[in-house]
Amino acid sequence: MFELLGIPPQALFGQLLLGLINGSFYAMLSLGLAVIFGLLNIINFTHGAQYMMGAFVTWMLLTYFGINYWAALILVPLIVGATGIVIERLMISRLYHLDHLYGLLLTFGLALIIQGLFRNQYGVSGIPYAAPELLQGGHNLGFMYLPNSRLWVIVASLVVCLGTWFMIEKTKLGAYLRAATENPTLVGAFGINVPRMITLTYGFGVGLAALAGVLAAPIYSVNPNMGEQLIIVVFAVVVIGGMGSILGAIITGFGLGLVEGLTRVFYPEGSAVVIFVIMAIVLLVKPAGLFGRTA
Amino acid sequence: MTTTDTVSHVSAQPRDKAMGMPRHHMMIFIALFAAMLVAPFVLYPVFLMKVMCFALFAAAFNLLLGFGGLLSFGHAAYFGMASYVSAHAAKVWGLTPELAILSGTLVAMVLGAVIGSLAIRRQGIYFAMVTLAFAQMVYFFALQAPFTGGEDGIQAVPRGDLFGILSTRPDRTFYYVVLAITFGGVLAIYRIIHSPFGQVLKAIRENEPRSISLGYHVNRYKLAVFVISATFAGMAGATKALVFQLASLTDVYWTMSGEVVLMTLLGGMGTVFGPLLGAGIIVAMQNYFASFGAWVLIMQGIIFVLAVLLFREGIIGVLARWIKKPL
Amino acid sequence: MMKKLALATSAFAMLAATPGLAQDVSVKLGVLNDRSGVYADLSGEGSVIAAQMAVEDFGAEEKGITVEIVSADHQNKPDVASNIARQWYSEEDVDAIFDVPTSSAALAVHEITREMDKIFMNSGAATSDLTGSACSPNTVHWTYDTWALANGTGGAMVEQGGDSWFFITADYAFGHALERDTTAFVEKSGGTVVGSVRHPFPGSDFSSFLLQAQASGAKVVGLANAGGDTINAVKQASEFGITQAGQSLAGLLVFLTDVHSLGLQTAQGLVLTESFYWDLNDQTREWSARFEEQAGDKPTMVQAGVYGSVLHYLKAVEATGTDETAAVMEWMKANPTDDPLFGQGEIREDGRKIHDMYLFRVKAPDQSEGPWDYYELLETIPADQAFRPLADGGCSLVEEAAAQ
Amino acid sequence: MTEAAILSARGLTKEFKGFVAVNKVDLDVRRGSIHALIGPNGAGKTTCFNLLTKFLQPTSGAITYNGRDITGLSAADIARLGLVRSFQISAVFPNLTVLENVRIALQRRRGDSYDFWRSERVLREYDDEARSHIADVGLTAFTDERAGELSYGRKRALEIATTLALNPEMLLLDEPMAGMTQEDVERISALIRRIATNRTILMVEHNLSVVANLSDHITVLARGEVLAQGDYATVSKDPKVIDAYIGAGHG
Repeated sequence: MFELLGIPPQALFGQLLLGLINGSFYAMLSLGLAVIFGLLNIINFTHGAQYMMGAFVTWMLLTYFGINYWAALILVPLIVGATGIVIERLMISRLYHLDHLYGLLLTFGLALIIQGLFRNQYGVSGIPYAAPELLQGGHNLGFMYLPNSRLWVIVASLVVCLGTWFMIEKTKLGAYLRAATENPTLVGAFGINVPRMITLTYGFGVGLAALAGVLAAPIYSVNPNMGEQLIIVVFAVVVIGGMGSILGAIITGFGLGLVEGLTRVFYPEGSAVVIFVIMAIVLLVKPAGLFGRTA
Repeated sequence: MTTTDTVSHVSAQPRDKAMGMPRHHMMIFIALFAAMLVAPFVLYPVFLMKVMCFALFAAAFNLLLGFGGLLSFGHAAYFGMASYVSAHAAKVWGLTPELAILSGTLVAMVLGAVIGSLAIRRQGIYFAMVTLAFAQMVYFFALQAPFTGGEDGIQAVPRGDLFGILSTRPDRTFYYVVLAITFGGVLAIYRIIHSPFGQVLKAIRENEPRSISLGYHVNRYKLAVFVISATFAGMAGATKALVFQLASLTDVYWTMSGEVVLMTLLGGMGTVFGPLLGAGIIVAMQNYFASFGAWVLIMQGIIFVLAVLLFREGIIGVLARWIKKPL
Repeated sequence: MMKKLALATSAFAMLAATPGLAQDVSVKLGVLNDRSGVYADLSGEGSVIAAQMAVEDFGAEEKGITVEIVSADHQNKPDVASNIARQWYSEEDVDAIFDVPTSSAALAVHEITREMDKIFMNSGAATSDLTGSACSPNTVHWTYDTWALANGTGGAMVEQGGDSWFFITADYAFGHALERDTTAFVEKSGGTVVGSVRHPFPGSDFSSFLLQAQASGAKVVGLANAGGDTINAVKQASEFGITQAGQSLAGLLVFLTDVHSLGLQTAQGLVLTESFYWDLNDQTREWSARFEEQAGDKPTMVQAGVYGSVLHYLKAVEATGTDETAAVMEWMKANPTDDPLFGQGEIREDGRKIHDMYLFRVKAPDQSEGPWDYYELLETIPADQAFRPLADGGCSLVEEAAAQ
Repeated sequence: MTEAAILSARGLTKEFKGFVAVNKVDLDVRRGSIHALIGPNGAGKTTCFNLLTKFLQPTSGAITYNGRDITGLSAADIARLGLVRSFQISAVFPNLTVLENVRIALQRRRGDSYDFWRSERVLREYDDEARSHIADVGLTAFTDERAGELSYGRKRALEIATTLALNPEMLLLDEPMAGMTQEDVERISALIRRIATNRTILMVEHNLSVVANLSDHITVLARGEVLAQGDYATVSKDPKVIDAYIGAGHG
């Protein structure tokens, strides 16, 4: 049996697959950030909290209303997306004429509030959410036991990411969106309601975060702090990828998940910082990010 | 084209200056100093020392944000790392308090130079994200490095004897040392703002491309102000370690970075006295509402939102507008 | 006003001075713990309730002891804890501080208590340094410590047949210490450690570490972490079918509330060590039922420890007739402890409270007969073996005593 | 390269993600002349201008200034060589006073002012000189006003005063007349002509009457390439130029 640097290939494949799953979350979250950033020009610091809300609302739907996971996949992004729309209308929309930093500060404050409210209500120990029957169990792939719930995350996030990419790059709606990103006044001149488009875009980005939360609920412990760690890593992912393209956000997300997975095998102590180290290197070599527009 | 990271604020031009400082500024400084001299006889000295450390921290941060136009979301890295180094120096190396604080400050300066030189390659919100990410890296380092004591932190740090003679064990004695350090630090920051260097900084904040076209190496200025800000943040953190006689992960965690942003925003960014007031309010809030648990977090969030939506100039900024004088 | 009243009663008491009877001391106890964070469920308000129950059960009022209890949230931050402790001692005349989970916060309070010469009775924190290298004449460590947990889980597991181990360790000092201590016990009992992996702290995704644990073929997967990390690891272990495939999962710092939040479906088969469980005997059941009426949940060992330590402290105050630190501390160490929750025990000169520890296994859902019926007792570790021997801790108090 | 050229570009090219904004532009600006860069919308004038001032890095091509290759230098370094640009949108420091605006330029003489330990009082030595520059553009009455509060035309005047305070050898003006009233246009035109006596000026300008009036030499750009060069009379008669302007529907 051959080994690669002392690691049996089975273990390596297993770790790569797991890296891909992590990457799925990075990709979905950085995609949402990229879409929002593209049109609103703000970094949505609330993104982590909205991801957490997604997981919590999934749990609430099941616990209080008996609504199952599959329905939650549709409902939760709509519900959390709607709260995003309210936030955009009531608060963020007042900041567009100001420096973009205020958007960051506002969403940071909102993240603190949301997180604090959930902490008060549910504590921080975490709440269990049982995976639906279809996702329980798993497949023995020979080199690893792959739980169905994880397999589902990869499939679902690939579908969502590619769907979003297709919508933005290949449809007319997406074309307007891209044009509005480049030049809002021009699109306004085409008779498109730009403010409404901005609002819906924010809702859409938040919905993506919430969807990632739904996918996370059966896998991770549902707790109020689940987003705060992740969001900082996703920020680094975004810096590495650059905000240039939707596809860039997706590729960087999945790619860094894989890199992190590999680090866990070869140098587990470094797995917490590997993404930050890559960020430092990218900043040195290609400051605009791998897919970012120069200038 | 480069974008400008201008943060709008008040800065009219007073002409009634005494010794390089507008008269009303000097009067406020003197009043503040006098108040702080007697304060420990009225209020709990450790609480006051905490306020002063955070006031210096916020003033250092404000130098970067309010006058350099750079929003760092990772200032906890310098504050926290300096506090570890200072605690380690005092406890393990047995250095006197002034040397312990100095060594913490120097480490913050070096760290600021390293992170700063990478971070200034990106601007605006990217800059904020990069600083945040690097600070998180420093946090992981602090968590894992053997000398920081991981989650336990460095405990039972001796304050030692100032210059090897004066024992700073009693809180009241150390209080005046802290007063000297923080007041000196704040005055130094004031001088930096009002130096030829500070003048160029303001120009960069106001209009970066124009400053470039006038021949200023904008990135070098940004790096310089970043390093200075990190240094003073480190000074505050190093002092705090000796006040509480401990250094812990709290000081290096990202919520600490958020808190200093909040202090500055609430007090008034780009003002001289705003960060000091903001630090006082937030520290008092944390102190007296400590038993409310997560509500403190929620309140901080609400203050953030209200400050951004309703009074972006901050408390001191609004006051300055009323009396039509910069504060 | 309060003071005047106290003076008046004191004068009265002096006249009618009968030893052992009404003696009018007033003490102020501070319960300092986590009321909003990870440890809020296992300490928090429940610990305050436990302290009040101790005061009532002791009958402090009838015995002429005025007790005031204050409480605060230290948010698991050592600087917040140290700030509150300082203020309590110097501004609010608090005599003793109880509970204090989170090792870093506990060490901070420990140092300030020593500096101010008050009393600290820790129940919530794990670090065995409190009675080891950092030991202090002012601290009593009541409920458990890392040594006891490692000893219980590591040693007893091997005796139960789990003789090969793989560790999933939180990559910071606390995790490393847990792994190191447990490894020693595993090896001492004739077991082997086949491997270990360090995970970032805090971690959310444990799948790749669990995969490595699975590949190692070890009989026991030891989780050298705490709080949210342990919860996540256990949850994902169940997802990857670790226990179903025949490996045992051993939590080195797991509390009843963690099991409660995981649910039996997920946590079943987990092995852990605690010093108290509500369902141990009639006395614990009776007390826990009363506790549950007020708190809504069954008590954890930390809350039980607060009850026990407050009770013993009050006994000392009654016996010595003072709240003076040295006298109270001397009495507490000189006299055996006895309470319904931990039974009989003692406080050693290094401050370590000695009692039995228990190795439990979490029941499967179909074995559980009702709410909170979670544990199956595997083994009782007798008090004389449960804690680190006095000589091994490196406590300076012990050396001084030996030198004299 | 002609002997008299102060600034030359050879094969200057800029690509953005496959889109070529400026394509192999050759350009010579004669010393002491007023040179105008014109062209219809989207011709690449501003990109070209930003390349010459190094606010953009060219994809390929070379730029020489006074015979020295400056292709690799930074924007700030170029300014230090005496090649100073202005901006389309008025480039003042809005929260500084008019005096301080001009003083920022004069302060450059101290080298890079990193002396953060000194009081800004040391800058007072420049006050007199700054006032004379302010007087030159007729802003004496506004010396202590915040620059942000000036009218549009006065901001442009302040900008020119600031630029002149550097005493540059060559000025690059990016649409100096954009958004000005007719009265302002005349005042600034006169000012430009006056400062051009011992300087070279390259300007991008939309207002063709200004170009006709001021410039000695004109380069016409279209779709990123040089379409025609010469004085106004030559260029305005060039059928390609007429075609480009009419084709683009712009005059």
